[in-house]
Amino acid sequence: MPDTRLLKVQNLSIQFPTRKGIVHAVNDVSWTVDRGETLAILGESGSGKSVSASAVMNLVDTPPAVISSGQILFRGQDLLKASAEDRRLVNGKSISMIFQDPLAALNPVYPIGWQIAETMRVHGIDADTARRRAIDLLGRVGISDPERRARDYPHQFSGGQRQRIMIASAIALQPDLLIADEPTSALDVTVQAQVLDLMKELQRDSGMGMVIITHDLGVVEKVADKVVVMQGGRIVEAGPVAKVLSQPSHPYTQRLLDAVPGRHGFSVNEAAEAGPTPLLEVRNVSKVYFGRPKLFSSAPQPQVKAVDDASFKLSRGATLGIVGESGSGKSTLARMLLGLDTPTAGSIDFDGKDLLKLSAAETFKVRRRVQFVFQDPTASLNPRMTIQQIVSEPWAIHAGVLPRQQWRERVAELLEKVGLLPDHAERYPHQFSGGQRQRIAIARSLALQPELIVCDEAVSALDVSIQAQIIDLLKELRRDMGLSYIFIAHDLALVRDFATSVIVMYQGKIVEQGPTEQVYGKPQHDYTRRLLAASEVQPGALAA
Amino acid sequence: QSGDAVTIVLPGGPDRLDPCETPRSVIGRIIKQNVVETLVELDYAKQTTIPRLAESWEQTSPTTWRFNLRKGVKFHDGTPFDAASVVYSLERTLDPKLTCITRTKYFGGVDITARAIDENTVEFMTKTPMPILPTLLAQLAIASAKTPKGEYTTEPIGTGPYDFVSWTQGENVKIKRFDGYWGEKPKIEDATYVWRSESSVAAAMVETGEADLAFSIAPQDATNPETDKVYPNSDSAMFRLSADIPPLNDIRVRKALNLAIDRKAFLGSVISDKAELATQQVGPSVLGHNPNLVPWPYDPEQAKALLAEAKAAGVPVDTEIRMIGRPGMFANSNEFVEAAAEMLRAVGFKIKLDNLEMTQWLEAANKPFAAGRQANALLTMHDNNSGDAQFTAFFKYHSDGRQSEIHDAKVDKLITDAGMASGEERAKLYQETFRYIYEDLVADAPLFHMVNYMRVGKRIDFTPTIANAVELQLAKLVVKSPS
Amino acid sequence: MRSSIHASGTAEMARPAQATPSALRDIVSSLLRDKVALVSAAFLAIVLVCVALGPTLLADQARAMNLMQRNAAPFSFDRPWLYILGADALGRSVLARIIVASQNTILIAGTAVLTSLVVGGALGLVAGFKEGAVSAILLRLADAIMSFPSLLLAVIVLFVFEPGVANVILVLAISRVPIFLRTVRAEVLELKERLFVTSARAMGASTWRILFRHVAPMVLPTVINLAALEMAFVMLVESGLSFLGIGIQPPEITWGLMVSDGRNYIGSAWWVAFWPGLVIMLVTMSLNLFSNWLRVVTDPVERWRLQTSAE
Amino acid sequence: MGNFIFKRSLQSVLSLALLIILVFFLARFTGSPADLYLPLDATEEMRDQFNQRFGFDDPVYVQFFRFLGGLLQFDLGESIQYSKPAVEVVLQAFPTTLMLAAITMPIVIAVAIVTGSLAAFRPGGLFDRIASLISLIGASTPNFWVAIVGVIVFAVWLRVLPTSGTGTPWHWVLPVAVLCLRPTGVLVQVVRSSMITALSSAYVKTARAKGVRARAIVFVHALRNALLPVITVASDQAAGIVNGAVIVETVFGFPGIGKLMIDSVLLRDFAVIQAAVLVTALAVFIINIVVDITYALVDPRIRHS
Ligand SMILES: Nc1ncnc2c1ncn2[C@@H]1O[C@H](COP(=O)(O)OP(=O)(O)OP(=O)(O)O)[C@@H](O)[C@H]1O
Ligand SMILES: Nc1ncnc2c1ncn2[C@@H]1O[C@H](COP(=O)(O)OP(=O)(O)OP(=O)(O)O)[C@@H](O)[C@H]1O
Ligand SMILES: [Mg+2]
Ligand SMILES: [Mg+2]
Ligand code: NI
Repeated sequence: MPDTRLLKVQNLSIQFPTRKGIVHAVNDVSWTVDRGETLAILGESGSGKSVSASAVMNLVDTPPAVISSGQILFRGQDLLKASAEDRRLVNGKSISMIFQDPLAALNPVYPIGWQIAETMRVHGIDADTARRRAIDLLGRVGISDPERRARDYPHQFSGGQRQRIMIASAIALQPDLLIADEPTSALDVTVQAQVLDLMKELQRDSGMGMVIITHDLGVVEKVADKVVVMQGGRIVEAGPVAKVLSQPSHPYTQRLLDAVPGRHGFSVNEAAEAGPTPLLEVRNVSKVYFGRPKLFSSAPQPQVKAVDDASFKLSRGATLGIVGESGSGKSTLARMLLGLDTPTAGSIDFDGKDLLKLSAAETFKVRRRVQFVFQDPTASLNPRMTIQQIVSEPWAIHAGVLPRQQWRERVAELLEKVGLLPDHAERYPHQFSGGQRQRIAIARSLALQPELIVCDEAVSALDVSIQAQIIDLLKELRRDMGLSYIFIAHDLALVRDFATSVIVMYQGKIVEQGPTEQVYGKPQHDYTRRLLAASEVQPGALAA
Repeated sequence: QSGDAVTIVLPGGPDRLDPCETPRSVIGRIIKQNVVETLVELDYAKQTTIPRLAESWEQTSPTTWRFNLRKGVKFHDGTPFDAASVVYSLERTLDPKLTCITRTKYFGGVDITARAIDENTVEFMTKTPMPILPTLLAQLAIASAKTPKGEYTTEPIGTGPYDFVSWTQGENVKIKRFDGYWGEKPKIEDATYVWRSESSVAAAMVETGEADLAFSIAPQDATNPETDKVYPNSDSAMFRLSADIPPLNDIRVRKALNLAIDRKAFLGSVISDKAELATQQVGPSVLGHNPNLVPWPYDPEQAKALLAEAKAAGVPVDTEIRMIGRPGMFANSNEFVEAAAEMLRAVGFKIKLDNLEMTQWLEAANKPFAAGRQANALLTMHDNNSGDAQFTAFFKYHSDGRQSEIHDAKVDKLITDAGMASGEERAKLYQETFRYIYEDLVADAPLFHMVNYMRVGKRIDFTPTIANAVELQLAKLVVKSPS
Repeated sequence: MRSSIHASGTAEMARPAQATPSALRDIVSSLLRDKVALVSAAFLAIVLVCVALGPTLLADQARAMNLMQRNAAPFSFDRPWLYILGADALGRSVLARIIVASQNTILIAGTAVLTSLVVGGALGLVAGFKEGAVSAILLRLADAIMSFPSLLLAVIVLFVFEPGVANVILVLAISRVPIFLRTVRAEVLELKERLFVTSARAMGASTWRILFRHVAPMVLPTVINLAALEMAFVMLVESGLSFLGIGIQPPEITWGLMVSDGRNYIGSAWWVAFWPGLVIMLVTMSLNLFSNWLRVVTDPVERWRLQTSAE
Repeated sequence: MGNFIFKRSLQSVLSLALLIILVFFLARFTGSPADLYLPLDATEEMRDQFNQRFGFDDPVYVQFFRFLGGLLQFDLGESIQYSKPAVEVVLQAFPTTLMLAAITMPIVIAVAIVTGSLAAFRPGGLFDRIASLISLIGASTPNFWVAIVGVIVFAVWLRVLPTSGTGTPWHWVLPVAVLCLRPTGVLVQVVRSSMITALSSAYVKTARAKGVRARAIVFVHALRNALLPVITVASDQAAGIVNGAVIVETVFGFPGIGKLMIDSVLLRDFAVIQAAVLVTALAVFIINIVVDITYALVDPRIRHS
């Protein structure tokens, strides 16, 4: 009797042999999805969610990985035994996947419109139709001016926009099964809602099955029918959404639910009293990107005003949360604060000195005091360096901070602080999960004990329990060492919990700013109100 | 009736095709006696001169010669060959604006003028007596008066049996039979000249029938006795010794050096077995060659003894001697110097080998010699295809000679006297010069009179001679009837 | 500071029973696993032994002429074993000469390639990383070198300096700098846009550190590969310089010189040019296969190929 | 873009000028041509005449200004060897060279890209092993050896091709084959090396997830990312051929610029050296400008920075 299930994963186990022993990434995992059904995979960062999903797509390379047992039955056919050509025909058409790390997953040298259309062309749609559909899809995932932007390249998009490009490409052929690995981790709530609605609509129309891997319980609640919870490569709990979320039986699930920001009310974050000079003062900063310069043409280039006339101050010990629409210029602003991009106009003062006018030596000193976590953790780690080398690099750069003998010990300490094992120091970045890489980047940013850390979606790929622990760590450092943060995030509850003041950005402009309480309590701008409404952030609202 | 066509492979291509440059083999082999002719032709075998464009000549005074020209001869451009054109050709050749090899090599300090007596008679006048003027004139190609003066031409117009057709730089030169030729009409109608510096490729071209005749292929490529013919090429190889500089200023050391080289061993190995051991700078076909000199034997023991003797007499025989070669001087010349250096080392010489590029080699070969130079043994290859020792003796051995390493009053006098003399007397004086240099002075280390291999295709019947060093008269090729 | 967070999100790891192998053992074992690399390494080791000992052991045999044995054919067993590969135009043992020549050859080609790699590579890093004038000047200089006739360069060096081995190396190195410069630069242009380079910059890393710690290791595989191929080229070109009187002169020998000496005998005694040519080829091949292995062991993403035995 | 080309051309002109100045002055360090062209026993007077005729009797800087003056009228002086304008001599030889390059490079690039990419697809696999072996043999075999053996085998033994010379297309077969050998061998290795890196990137996984055919993954997705070093090395090879394929020219009697250049250096025919350098450098500079434009075409990140 053929199995009628759309997808059935049975007793799947996957190992990675490494120099230090065998990593059991996925251990005896089983789950099923039916047509029109949505399965959410929740779980600890590094618990094997992405690896098991990749196995469905035949993207786990064996070797080096070993799939030691299990079956993946798609409509009764074992995909692990299918021929390469059969697999290819399934991929993209019947099953498609949204990857966790959209920057790396997009080909840097092709325009994104081409890349979206490719999925369709590969499966037999003529190039012209494919192109038109790609533009249409871009519009539907909320990229404005899709006609023009289809010709842009991945590096010209914001993190959230890339994520949406991945989504557009995955749903292009209305697959029977969509596997989405953290599809909304970089999206603000309004865009997130739009994207999730789009996926639901597809599901309604075509009976698409969905596997959605996420750390966001709000998303789970909104779209999933059933849920499995993973920890350490195993499934620890499974069941219908309502049941699991309301009556968690496994301690990990309980801890997870407990850690949702705002669940226990928000901590009140005293803004440290403003000193005579703020630590950071941004005055009328703007950044204009030029569109693609046409070869052999001198026509004026299209411009993108990524940041438009932004001004704000940050005092010592304070945390400035930046929220806003995806693509509204948050990362661009962060890059300018770090001196990685020069503003088209305006000035940035750090500790009373204009960043743009510093000498090389002064810049070097400032860099020691300001650290960062980028939105794309994978790409920000050198693939040829071990974690030990990556985390200790700041000390190598800034000689004299820490004697070399202590590096090993201190790296171990930092890794433990972010929830990794000292043993991990010998591994390379590609051997980690998305969340783990993000934590490595956080550990690195703490190495120098800086005065300011710019966090761009620093915890967005972490499950809430680890997220909570990291936030606790950051808070502790703020209290003990007077650290300041610029905290860019899409999770409004988290920002409310952590930030002392908030900036709201919309289409490159700062539309609202003020102390956290004030912005959340009495939003002035229309966009802020919409944002808050969409997020339904009310204390304790989720668990109800 | 259509005649035959031949293709001839030369080792190098011409850079210009000027009649005043025919003594250079790259040019002479194509146009000399084919396109342009001379008044007089050399007969190497008999060491005499024979008439060509001149029917006869006589010496009317020690400094004047009168030549009677052949009548009814026409240049390819239709203009008649006459006394005026001879005068014109001489003047053009001697024009200091050009560096014609005929002038620089043969009419050097000669100071010669010509005068048309009548249409078919020319008189040549020299400042000093010039007993070998006919020999000299064998080098002067007569070109049409349409050939511009003061600049080189690439389109030679002569009286020869062949008319110049075209020259494609780097590719080929074509000539075709001239129907208005005064003499016997040659069999071959068209000739194409191409050039390949790679001897094996040149040989292959004849073997595959792409070409009919290949000049000078390397001995190791001359593997087929049926087609590969050897001919003396008037080149003589020699080590010139810096006889002024210790330790080579000692005659015992020079003798030792001569005794240490096993010349015979090279024949049939590195050098063709048809080459001859040399005793002097000119070959047997040259007037003045001394046939009585005996080649040095190979006697390393005696060489060692001589060196020991010299050493005992205080000669610094351990001083390093620089052996100077030049790549591609003759086939396998690199191997030759390498081996010769080893032979000298074996008897106790201290040799440093330098293979120099042409310019540097010339700096080492020519005066003024570098101040404070090292003792050296310089490999040279000298060709004398004029048939007279004069073009060798002076500049190689006279105190004022550009390449002379010796300054011996007796040698100087012998050379000057010989230059004035003619006939038997001339030959005798030159022979004595070479004997004296070889036996009494041991001025240098003569090596070989070289030969070339020519590969002649199966269609062609031809036996090369020493004349082919600088010319190839197509009229002498016989195409076998296809059978 | 407390360390309150429990280690989480980490998959179970089964530790092997025995102690973790040392890095060196690791490399040795992965070399043993790759047979091709192992053979290459062994061959290179033999060459190095020849380089070290060849001239002391066989110098006399390599110079001993015997015109009777001229161009003696290889594999003839009635001659001494040294003549197993035949004899050259002067009747010298080809085998002995190959062994003795290894020293000069490797010295010259190795130093020349290494020099141009280091100089060209370093300048390429700079040219790729620094925009504007510096880069433009370096690149246009490279262009100029590329179109400067190398023979003229050789002749100039010959006239201006004393001929000698150092000058051969100089000429060869100079003429091969552009290829390394331009290759490295092209890679850097792309690499410097990567986020981890930006990260290092944001941490305050000096340009020097970024170039050598982050960028260079990524460029190295391609460059090493190229260098191994350049070795063959340089070995052959070097012999051309000998004929100008610059550099190696007999009785010193190099493989390149042996190959060119044999040029005239290809039709009649193929072995004179063939064996040294073969050795050049084998060395190039070994270097390449070995560098391919090296690139795999030094690339963490690829390394598994050599570590997990294919079970 | 136009701006870029303008700026690059300006730079190139400057470095071309530098090159020419270097060649001009350095070449005159290498000894006087008089001895080479005059017979061994030439007199001092003849040498003076010779030097006067070619202007070598003037101080070098005077010669240089005369050269510059001529350059403006596209007159690069007179060849001593050929006693005609150097430009004419060079321009007669250059087309053959360009033709050789134009035939050779496309073959080299096409073969190398296909072979190298397929080898990189399964590193260590059978195809990779064979392709690597053959390409390494190609990259390290002496050109003249292949050329002469080629003549012996194909022209003398098999009699299927002409030995040498120009004329029919058949005459081009052996020279082009010989000329392709080393560049192809080198390029295969470069393609392979940089393709291995590209093929292990995350976007290749994405392409697999989309169901893209293996062929398209290799030749569309990975290849373009791997192309930068390939273009660079290929341009170096092309420049090498444009500067003269000496071996091929000498063995096969192809009247190209390489042999001309060597002869001119050895014969100190300064005018021809200068003209040849000028022409080849111009070609090399154009190649390099095209290469830089290609970089930007291939990789948008380079275009934007
Ligand atoms: N190539 C590899 N070599 C060794 N270990 C690996 C490799 N790839 C993944 N792992 C390990 O496998 C485990 C599962 O990784 P996976 O990416 O599936 O985690 P995840 O559940 O998706 O986590 P996250 O939410 O952080 O993305 C992790 O502990 C990771 O360290
Ligand atoms: N190199 C570039 N060229 C052109 N446009 C760019 C470039 N980089 C970013 N942009 C555009 O600038 C805008 C701001 O991008 P930015 O990355 O700052 O957004 P963001 O607020 O961080 O968004 P997200 O939350 O999605 O990460 C976006 O519309 C983006 O498309
Ligand atoms: Mg994951
Ligand atoms: Mg962003
Ligand atoms: Ni989230």
